[in-house]
Amino acid sequence: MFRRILIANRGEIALRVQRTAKEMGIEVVAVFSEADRNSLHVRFADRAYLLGPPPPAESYLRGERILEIAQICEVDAIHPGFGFLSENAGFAQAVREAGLVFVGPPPEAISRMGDKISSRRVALEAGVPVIPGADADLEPRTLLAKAREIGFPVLLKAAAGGGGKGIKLVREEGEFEEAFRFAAAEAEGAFGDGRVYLEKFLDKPRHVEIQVMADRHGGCVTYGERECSVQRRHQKLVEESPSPAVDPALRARMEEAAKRLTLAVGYEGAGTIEFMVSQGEFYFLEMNTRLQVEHAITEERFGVDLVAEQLRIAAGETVREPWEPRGHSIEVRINAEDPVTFFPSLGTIERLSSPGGRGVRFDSAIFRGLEVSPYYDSMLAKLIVWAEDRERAIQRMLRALAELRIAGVQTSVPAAVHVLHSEEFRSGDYDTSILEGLERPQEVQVLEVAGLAAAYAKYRGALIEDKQETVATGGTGLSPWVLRGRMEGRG
Amino acid sequence: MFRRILIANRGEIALRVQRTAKEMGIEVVAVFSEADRNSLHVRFADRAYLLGPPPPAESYLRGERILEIAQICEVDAIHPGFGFLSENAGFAQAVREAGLVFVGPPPEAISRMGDKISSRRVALEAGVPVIPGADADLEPRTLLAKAREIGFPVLLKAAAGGGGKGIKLVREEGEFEEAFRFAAAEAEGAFGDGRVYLEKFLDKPRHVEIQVMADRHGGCVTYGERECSVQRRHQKLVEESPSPAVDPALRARMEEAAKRLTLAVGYEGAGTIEFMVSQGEFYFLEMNTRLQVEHAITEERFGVDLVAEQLRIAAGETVREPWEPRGHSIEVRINAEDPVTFFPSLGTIERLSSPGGRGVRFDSAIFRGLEVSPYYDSMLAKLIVWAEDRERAIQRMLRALAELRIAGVQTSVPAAVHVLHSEEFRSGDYDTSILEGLERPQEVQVLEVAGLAAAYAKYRGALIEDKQETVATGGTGLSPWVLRGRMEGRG
Amino acid sequence: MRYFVKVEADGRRIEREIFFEKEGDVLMAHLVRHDEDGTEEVEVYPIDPCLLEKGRSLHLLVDGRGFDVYLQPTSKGNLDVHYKGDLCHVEILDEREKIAQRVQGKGGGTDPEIRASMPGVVVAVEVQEGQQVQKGQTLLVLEAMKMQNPIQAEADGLVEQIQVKAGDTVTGGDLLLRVVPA
Amino acid sequence: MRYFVKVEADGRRIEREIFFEKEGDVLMAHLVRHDEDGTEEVEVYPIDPCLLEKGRSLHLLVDGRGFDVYLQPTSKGNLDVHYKGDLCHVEILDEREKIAQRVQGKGGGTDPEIRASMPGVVVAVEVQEGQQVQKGQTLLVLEAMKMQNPIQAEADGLVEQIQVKAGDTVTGGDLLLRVVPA
Repeated sequence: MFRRILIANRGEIALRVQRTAKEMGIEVVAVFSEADRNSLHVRFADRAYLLGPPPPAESYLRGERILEIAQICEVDAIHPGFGFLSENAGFAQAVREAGLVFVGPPPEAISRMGDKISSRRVALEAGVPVIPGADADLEPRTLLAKAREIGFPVLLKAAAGGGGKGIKLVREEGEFEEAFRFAAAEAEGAFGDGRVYLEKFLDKPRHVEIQVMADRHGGCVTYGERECSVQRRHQKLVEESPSPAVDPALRARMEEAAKRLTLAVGYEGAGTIEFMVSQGEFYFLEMNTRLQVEHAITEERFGVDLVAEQLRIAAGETVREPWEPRGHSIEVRINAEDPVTFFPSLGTIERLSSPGGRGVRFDSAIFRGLEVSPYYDSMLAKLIVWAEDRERAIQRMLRALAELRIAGVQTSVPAAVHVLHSEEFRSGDYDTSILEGLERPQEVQVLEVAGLAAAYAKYRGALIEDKQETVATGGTGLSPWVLRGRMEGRG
Repeated sequence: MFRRILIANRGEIALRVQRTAKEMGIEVVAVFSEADRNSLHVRFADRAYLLGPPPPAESYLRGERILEIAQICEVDAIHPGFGFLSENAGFAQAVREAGLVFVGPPPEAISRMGDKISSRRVALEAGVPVIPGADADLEPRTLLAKAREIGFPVLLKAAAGGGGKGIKLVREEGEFEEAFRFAAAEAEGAFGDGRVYLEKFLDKPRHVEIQVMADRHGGCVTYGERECSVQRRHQKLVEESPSPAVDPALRARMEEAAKRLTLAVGYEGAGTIEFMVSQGEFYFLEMNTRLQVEHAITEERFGVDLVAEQLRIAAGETVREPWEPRGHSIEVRINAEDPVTFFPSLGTIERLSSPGGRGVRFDSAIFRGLEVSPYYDSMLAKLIVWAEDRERAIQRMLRALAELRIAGVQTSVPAAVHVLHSEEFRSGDYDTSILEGLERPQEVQVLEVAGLAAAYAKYRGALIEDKQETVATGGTGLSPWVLRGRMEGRG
Repeated sequence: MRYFVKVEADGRRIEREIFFEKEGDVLMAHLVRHDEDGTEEVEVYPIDPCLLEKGRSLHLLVDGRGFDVYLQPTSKGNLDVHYKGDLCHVEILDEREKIAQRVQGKGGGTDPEIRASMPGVVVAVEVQEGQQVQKGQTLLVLEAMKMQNPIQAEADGLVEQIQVKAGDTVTGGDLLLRVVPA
Repeated sequence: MRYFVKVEADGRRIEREIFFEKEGDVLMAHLVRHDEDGTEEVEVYPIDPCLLEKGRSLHLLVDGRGFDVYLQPTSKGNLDVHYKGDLCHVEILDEREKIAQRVQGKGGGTDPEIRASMPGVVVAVEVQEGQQVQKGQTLLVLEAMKMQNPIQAEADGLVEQIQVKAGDTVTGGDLLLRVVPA
């Protein structure tokens, strides 16, 4: 096993990797930007070195600087975390050439799977289903023939488009020709490029991914699936495992396909195969050639430490057969953002109280006094629960979210609470559109209590705007009337 | 299942029980003394009622008051937690007579097992081994005959004694008569009662207990053992499961004996059978007819919620066969006390930062601003870890203890760190004497860093005694020399 | 002193008038609701409050029922009240402030200056000087924390001045543009 | 300014003289060790300190190696330094305090008044007025937090006065007895 590694990342994931490394007796070298001098990933590390100014291009993306530090500190390996350099084939190659181990797949696998078009080709070659469709063609008859083959409904999409623009749904063959003309004209108008391609329309699509782990000796195991359909702005908010939409037969087929693809590409280490699932069928979307943010829900169910497995495999060991999964796990991502507009929220963490108790895991790198910086991702923490079954896991997550306190910035917690209370989520029958039009009018009693609390705080003079000013603290003037009053009333 | 329960306890265990109840959809009524108005077990409850002034006799021990509140709130059941009224047969009986469910064993079982002498008799009748010995006798020959039967070495103990006083070890028969005279005289002198009894001397005794759960339908299951030999002042400090001293054959025998005893006494609910283990043999010590402080390490290994099981069984359901246990779990009790003298430490929690990440569970009811009160037990929190194996669990506990920060009172954390680093504990070959004479001289480097840190804080003027006064905060004046200096030196 | 609160959460909105009175040792909270038909309904609850953390955390026992909230003053002088992970927005005025507001008219209107609330890069400017805009219309897009954040008009108005162009780097507080409310 | 530290942990004890000097942008810490034979050894490290939480938390990068500690002033004006769950006791004086201490003599001796450090009940008084006691000898036993806590003599001396008897309830700060140091 490695004696010392460098973790080329920051914040929560840097601390996550560091914790496992320490528990394995591996020394940790941290790197940091000027904005992160007081970060926990720096303060808890065995060694720490400055990279440069806050912007990622001047700090966490400076591969050559990171390699210099790695060599000065004589580390054995570099763990890239996720984001930053984790899917950069050039960096993986440079680490290799420096005689160090890159904790991740070979550069070639990163390149082949990192590109959407080439990874789709790999999937097709490996016999893994992709969303059926046809490449852009100016001739509507070519596409119509393909549409007949796939079966209606289909989508026509602008080749130059993106972000949901220039998409036209075609329910039946009779609508095709007019829809094509319309789509081509809209594409021409919006993007100056009239090319249109064809894709099967997926009804109520869900985003489900399979965790894989492969070694250099040809071994490959999978750890079931994660359901990631609760998204806003194309970013995941709540994940769960297992997926309520996946039965044992579908799971077996998806795991088999994921394994086939992983082996086809000469993969090593941890990876995630993302699929769209619709009406009992699954379609390859992309592969993430690194650890996933939501890896923890898999860890909780399988009793596995995926970072430890990454390190073992990078050191040349073989994969281990997973334990039987148990229970149900849910993750909520806690971002610094307005819970309604999802606009980032900056500020200083003034108060932090993390939830405790059984089946609750809090993965974060935040602390009282942390200034939430605009330079990096807005994720503050991940709250993960495990319980015997889905119902208990939902209840436990709500209990833990009620205990959690983060003051100083707004967070996505209210949005997550909203989802977890909703009938759509509780039924398990939801898809990627769940956050659109979710309604749960708040109880009047809660609104009244909020008003009463605000009025009482103002009555006591506690509502002083200046956050530095000390306010009289209550809690000692005890009113023992509640019990007495009631007792006397009954007695 | 119950609709609403009252939890007749405070602090950590009240919150522990409350969390599970909420997750099961059960409403929680909390009770509190005047000292606990701002406690988390009060703030997180659905309802809360005042009991009286801080001393337990005027608050948490007032059974009749608690019953009044229970009836006003129309609860279905009362959970006693541990301590206070949890092993009070009279209270259990009163709860029954009030038409409510007592979440615990029948009053008769509490009475029979609560008394050391009667529980020893039950054990003997059930064929469960007890420590061989003979009752006090003024005639040395009677005791000598018994000593021959048991085999030397034996202990002579003052019948009126306690706390280790008036105990005499007799290694061989030749020493017996003189030892008896000496012990009897010492007993007479110390306690005014010269009676002396005999007990087998246990070499390197370990304290190992079995978790049982029984239902009213004759069902009984066990959840393996907990090793509780790390004690100071007869109070447990570090517990682990499984015990390094228990092999599968011994475990099976102990579980079988525990089950036999539980069924013999007509038990219902959760209970713990405490045994002494020495040289591969086990001896019944006592039964705790309630949840144990250290129950969480069993929960982590078996994936079971023992409080949920208690509630299910109290509601009339049957025991469930446990899952196969996995991995290793350790608990450290964090008490407000001087880590060297174990003298209680009072004060206000000025800072609290709980550890996070995989396999870490923090069960506590402390918060920033809590005044540690002299009226109740000094336990602030329990830190529980789970890992794949014992070595990783020890490393994880050390990692988590390093992350934990509690400022404002002294805690037992340094004592636990001491134990976890020790060769004795790491080897697994330890007994109840482990804390006596444990030596681990601190590394000089750590002492130098402590001195350097103190000097730097003084240099920066940060060391102001008055805890209310604001001190200049650093951390922004960045010195980017570290990297540069090293880079240049090598370049 | 009476307090006038408007509370909003998840699309529901209530207004109440609240005052406190001691009855012996007990603090009574009076919640007054003005119905549409002009009638006034009053609910009275005994409360046992416990303020913590310099007034930011409050536990209320309302007739034995517990409510644990924390309070965060927002930039507009209002309050965010957090309860069990949920968030309520509260506007609060006492009698004096209410009178002062009536005298001033409807609270002074919208600030024409739109400033960057955080450092970032201007990705797109979607309006031109002299253009009429509607409340909620996107004026420009600011990229910060890896996200595209649309900056929207707070009220209908006229774009008087644009201070930035696509590609500009801005820091928190920088003036982006001026929109004179209609 | 020079600082004189005595550090003790788990039975090991060191003394150092420490001072800080800037070399360009870099802060250098000088640690001076006086050996028994009178020689002086100096180690010099570049340090990058980061003070947090009003000076109570300190992260030191010492030549790239990280040490995260927190500091708790103790009642005697000394410091407890916590590092990775371990605890070091530090006595610290600067040059001025060191000189002042030399002038005063050995720091004034032991306070004869022994007071309760917490509320509790006196379980037993194990000495009598006029009795000679030795350092570490148990004077009385105080029960607090469900535990029996022996109160011991801080130095050899004579029990001059006993203010409490078994069964008495005391609160923190109450005078228990006076032991005049020998």
